[in-house]
Formats: sequence, C-alpha cells, structure tokens
Amino acid sequence: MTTGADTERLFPEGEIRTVSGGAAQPARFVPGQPDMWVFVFFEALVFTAYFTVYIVSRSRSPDLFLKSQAHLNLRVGVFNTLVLLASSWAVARSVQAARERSFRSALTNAFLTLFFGFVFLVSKVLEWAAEIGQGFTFTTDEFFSFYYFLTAIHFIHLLIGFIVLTVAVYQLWSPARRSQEVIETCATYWHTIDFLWVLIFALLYVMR
Amino acid sequence: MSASAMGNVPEEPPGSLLRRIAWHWRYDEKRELWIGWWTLVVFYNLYGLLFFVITRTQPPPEPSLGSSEVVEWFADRRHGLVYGYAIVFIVGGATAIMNATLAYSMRRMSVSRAFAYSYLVIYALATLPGMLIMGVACTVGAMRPDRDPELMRWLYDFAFLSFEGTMGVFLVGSLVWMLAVLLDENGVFPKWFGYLNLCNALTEVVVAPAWIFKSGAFAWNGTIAWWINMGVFVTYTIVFLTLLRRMILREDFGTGPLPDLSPGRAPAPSGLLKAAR
Amino acid sequence: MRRTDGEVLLLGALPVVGVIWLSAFLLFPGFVQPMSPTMSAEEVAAFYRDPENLPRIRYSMILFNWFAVGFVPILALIVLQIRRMAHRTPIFSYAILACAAGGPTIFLMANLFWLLAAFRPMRDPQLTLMFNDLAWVTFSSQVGFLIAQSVILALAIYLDRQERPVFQPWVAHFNLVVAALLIPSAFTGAAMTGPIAWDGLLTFWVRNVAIGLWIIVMAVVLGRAIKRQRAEDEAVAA
Amino acid sequence: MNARFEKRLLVVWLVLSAMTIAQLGVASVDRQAALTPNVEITSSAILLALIKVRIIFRQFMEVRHAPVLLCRLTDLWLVVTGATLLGCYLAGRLA
Repeated sequence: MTTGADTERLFPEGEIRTVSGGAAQPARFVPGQPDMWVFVFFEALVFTAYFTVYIVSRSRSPDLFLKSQAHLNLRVGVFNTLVLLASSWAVARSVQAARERSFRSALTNAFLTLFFGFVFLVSKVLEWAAEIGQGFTFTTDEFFSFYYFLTAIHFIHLLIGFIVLTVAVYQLWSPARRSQEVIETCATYWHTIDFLWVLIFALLYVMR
Repeated sequence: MSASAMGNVPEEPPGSLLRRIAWHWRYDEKRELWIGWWTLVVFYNLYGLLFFVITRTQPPPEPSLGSSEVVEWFADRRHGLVYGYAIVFIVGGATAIMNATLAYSMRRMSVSRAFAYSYLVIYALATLPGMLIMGVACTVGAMRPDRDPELMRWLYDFAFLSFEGTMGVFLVGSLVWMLAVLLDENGVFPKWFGYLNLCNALTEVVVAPAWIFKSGAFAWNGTIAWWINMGVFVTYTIVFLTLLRRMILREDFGTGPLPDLSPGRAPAPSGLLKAAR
Repeated sequence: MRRTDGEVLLLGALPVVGVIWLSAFLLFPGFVQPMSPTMSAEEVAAFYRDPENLPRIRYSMILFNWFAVGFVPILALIVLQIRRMAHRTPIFSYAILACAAGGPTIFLMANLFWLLAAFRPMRDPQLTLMFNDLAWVTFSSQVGFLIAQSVILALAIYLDRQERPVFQPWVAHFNLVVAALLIPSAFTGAAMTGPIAWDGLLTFWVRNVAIGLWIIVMAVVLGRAIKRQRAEDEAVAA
Repeated sequence: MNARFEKRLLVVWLVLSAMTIAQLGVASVDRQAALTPNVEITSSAILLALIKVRIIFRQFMEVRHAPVLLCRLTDLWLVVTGATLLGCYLAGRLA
C-alpha cells in the first residue's frame, strides 16, 4: 500500500493537480490518505452485511414490513437524499478549490458542506420525532427496528462526519496548515456518509 | 536480533523449540515484548477454545428460553461451565500483561502518555464485563441444578448481558487507540489501523439493542448484535496482533545501555531508549 | 533527588491495614468456621437471620468495604521497584498496575453480595442463597489477578539482570510457589465438599494463608529494597 | 475555481439529484395505503442506488483518477452488494 508521502512526492507543493480530463493528465493518484479507503471498504462491507440481514428478515415476513413501510414519509426521504448529495457536491468543490490554492472558496464550500450536513441532521431528528409521535418506536415491530437501527448507525457516522469536517475547516483556516492530504481524507469520509445513505434510502423507503 | 551489550552472543541455535526459547530468554533484547506478544496470541486462542468448545457459551444461546429450558441449558454443560470457567479464572489475569504490551505500543508513539495510561486502565476494567462476571454467574448457575428456575434465568441473563451489553469499555478503548495512532508521528502503526479502530468502535455501539430485544437480529445472539460484531472483532484482533508483531520486529534497542537505572550504576540512557521508556 | 519518604510511610501503613483486615476476617462469622456449600437455602437464610451473626456480618463486611483497596499501595510500591530493574520496556510495571486495578474490584463485588444478603435477611431464602453463592464463588474463584501479579513479578525479577538485582531470585521462586498454591481454588465450583469446595483445605485455608504470607513477605522485601534505595540515593547525593 | 471542473461537478450533482427524483417516481407507482411486493420497483430502486453510488465513487471521490486497483475494488464491492441484495430479495420472493 502506498503512503501519503508517496502521493506528496508525486505532486510536490505548488504544483496544481489538473484533473479536468485535459491532455496533461498526471499519474494516477488516490485522493487523501489511502488509509482512509481501508475504512471506506471495511464500513462498506459491514453495511452490506447489515443490508443483507435486513432483506433476509424482510423476506421472512414481507407483509409486516410493507405495512409498516407505508408509514414512512417518502418525501422526507427524498429531501434527505438531495440534501446529502448537495453536501457531497460542496465538499468535492472544496477539495478542488483547495487543490487550486483558492482557499477562500474552499473554506466557503466546506462551510456549505457543514450547513447541508446540519440540515440533514435536523430533518432526520424531525422525521424521527414525527414517527415516534405516531407511536412508531424502535420496538414497535421488526421493520421499525431496522429503520431506527440503520438510520441511527448512519446518524452516528454523520456526527463523526462533523468532527471530520471541523478538521478540514481547521486545516483550511490558517495558511500555516492547509494539508491537501488531510482535506482530501476528510472529504473521502464525508462522501462515505453520502453513498451509504443512498443505499439506505433505496432499501428503507423505495423497495417493496 | 541485535547483539547484546554483554559482548559475544552465540547465534540462535537450531534444533528444538525449547533450546530456542532458552536462547531468547537468555540473549534476546526484545524478550519482554515477545513475552507480551506470545501471551496475547496464546490467550486469544485459549479464549476461543474455552468459550466456543469447552464451556459452549459462544455462540450464545437464545435469550428467549423459558426458565425450565434455562435449567436444562445449565444441566447440559455443567462440567464444561465449571471447569472451563475455572481455567478462565486462572488465566484471566494474563490480560494484564497483554494490555501492558498494547499500552507500550502507545508509549512508543509521539503522543501524550495519557493515551497509554487510559488504555491500560480501561482494559484492566474490561476483564470484568469481558469474561469474569459471566464466569461467576455461569459457575453459580451450574453449581446448584436444583435452584429456583426463575433465579437460574436471572443468572443466565446476568451472564450474557454482562458479557454482551457492556461494550462501553471496548468502545472508548478503541477510540483512545484510534486517536493515538492518528496523532502519532513515529509510524508505530499505519494510519489505516487507526481508522480500523473506528470501525471496531462503531460495531460495539451496535450491540446495545441486546438490552432491549429477546429475539431477532438485535438480540444478544442475533445476526447483527453478535455475528457481525464478532466477525469485525476477530478481524480487528488478527490485524492488531500482526501489526504488533511487526512493531516488535522493527524495534531496535541496539546495544545501548539500559534505560533509567539507578544513578551511579549506569550511563545515561540514549535518546531512543528514553523514548521507549 | 526524589525522596522516598512517602514510600516509607505507605509501607508503614501496611501493618495497620493488615490488623484491620485480620480483625474483619475474624469478625465475619462465615470465615472463622467457613460456611459449607452444602448448606440448604433455609440454613443459609437462618445464618443471616441469626441475631448473633447479623451485626458481625455487616460490620466485618463494612470494614472490608473500607479497606479492601488497602492492597493497592503495596502493588504501587512493587511497581516502583520494578521500574528500577534492568528492563528495556515498562511492560512489567504496567502489567502490575493493571492487576492493581482489577483485583480489589473483584473482591469488592464479593463484598457487595455478602452485604446485600445481609441487608434484608427476611427475603426469600432462595434469594439469600443465591447472593451467598455469588459472594463465595467470587471470593474463592477469582484468583486470576493474584496469580498474574505473582507470575509477572517473578518474570520481572528473573529478567532483572544487573550486579545487585532489586530483589533476590528467591523472591521470584516464592512468588511462583504462591501462584501455584492459588490455582486449585479457581475450581471451587466443581465440588460441594472436599479440598476444593469453598470451605475446603485448598480453597479456603491454603489460599488465604498463601495470600497472607505473600503480603507479609512482600512487605519485608519491599522494606529492604526501599532502605537500600535510600542508602544509594544518599550516597549519590553526598 | 477551474471552470471546467466546476461545471463537471455541477453536472454530476444534477444527474444524481435527477436520479433521486426518478426514484421518487418509481416509489410512487401504485402507492396506496397497502403496499404490495413488487420485483420491478425493488430491482430498479436497488440498481438506481448502485449506479448513484458508482457515480459518487468515480466523480466525487475521484476514483476515476485513482490506481486501477481502487477502481476494480469499488466496482467489485458494487457487484457483490448488488448481487447479494437482489439475490436475497429474489430468493425470498420465490420461496
């Protein structure tokens, strides 16, 4: 496995990585610490396992799952997804801006990411409150157990994501820091929250 | 292996395991680390054997058993429980030297000593919910098969919930280790191991529903609360044993003087050893 | 030079704690003539309900509750001596510290079960029996940390290779013997009568005498080691 | 910011959002008080989600510029996840 130092050697300080698909294509690289991808793959596999357990439980009592699933608010789910996709877009812009040394723009986009993440957080809490208000809790039935479990474990990833974004903002803040590697590593973590949610959305809200 | 300060060190002899062990005991400067590492390896294997084969308490039985079924459960494995946990009680203290070795890895890092100390204390505490309380509850249950069945079920719940439901120590312990690895600049462990600690911590959270459900994926024997969690934990353990071994192999004590001996009896320790101390 | 006066004080406090332990031990009516595991639930309940026994159970266990952790300072002193040994890593001193945290916690659990059984002696005899079992099994079988600290100390002494080692090799041999004497009591759940039952020769008498002897011997050798350390420190300072 | 790259990210985001709206459309089909099992809806929901994840991998997470190994591994995970989820679902429907 290559280290961050190798990446640093490939792209020394000051050289802008042009990844716009032009003719001057640099060597292939992993954004951020390759180490973060170990986390991404490990978590991705763990979630595949959770999803599999969910689908198998579902196929054992399909009617119960469908009946409870009808109580979810599909539009809220779509809204959640759109917001998280927007946050991923913003963090990708932030990384690109930092790469081009336009740190003002990078910082703005990082704050935009935080904002979208916060909107997701609030809408998730409101959604839970609404479900609980209707009497659907963690122990109501098997569907709601999985619903609260998957959304909550994702929510914990989101909360850690705020710490991770804070690290990125801290890096961007002062000219003394601004490690492109750390910023890209943080972005990779944030995208993980996004792509896991895309799957959770399809499995909890859409599938039948 | 580096040469000893004593001067001429004979080559590691070929031949029987016992002779090689004797050589390492006599000349290997990393013997303290190897004692810790081998204790870890032997202990985890023994742990698997005792819990899965001898006591047959893992994979865990169903939480939904009726009290008469619990009485049968205890009767079925009476000798396994009593003798198996007796061995657990004897070797349980070995965790002290294991955790000391893991804490030492944090002392090698460029981080505050607070990390090593926190880890040491957290995992010293972890032996209680990790195995000892369960062992006591199972032994007491197995001792008197004629006990009131409702109390037998209380002991059964006590055993499995103390074992599975108290993951906070492992959660915080993993986070402490994660932070130490990520902050470290000495490269004691690769950064990805830091992130793997986070994965392990996240699966410890997932066990909490065992306090709420008596059946299904989230119960103490459930696919999510037990099987996936155990899979992650076993992977994590194998990874850190391998990385710890690499750390010990890399460790270079050289021929330098011993660290921190009483004044007047030894020269001042070299920088590297100071770092190791 | 760091003074060792505090260490001398901690060691000097040990006989006091020792006397308290001994009196608590003699005060508890279940220790002088150890309770048999074969007692029925009604007999166990009667033991706790006996107006002669009840106050003695409570006061002795409260004393243990106060002073059980009195064990920790000795281990801390041992840690300090291990740090003076010719080792390349702090692993052994860390390990003894880890034992120091684990051992008394377990003893306190046993203490808690005894006190709970005595708190409402009128409850269902089956419940009193269960608390009594939990207390005795925890007290008798939990020798893991005691064994570990003896074995670790022995290893540390064997690997202390310097001209004048901190402890003489016989201390290490002694520790291994103590560790071996503690092993049988882990099996206390296997028998209701005989030497390994919790009132038996091996589990009760040999084990508790071994622990007592260990404390006395370690206190003496610690005292000598600290004395020597003070003499050396003064020689350097002079 | 590099205008070309900015435009590219915007397009990616718009495509992902459009696919999400499409999923809303799929989910709204035949949506009454009582939902019924539907293989087409489930399959398309999972496939759309996997395609979205692949776009996130390749564009946002920049896997398209990463060493071939990473491209292969991400694709492998997508295939394994898709096959497991759809396989389990279809097996459950048939059983």
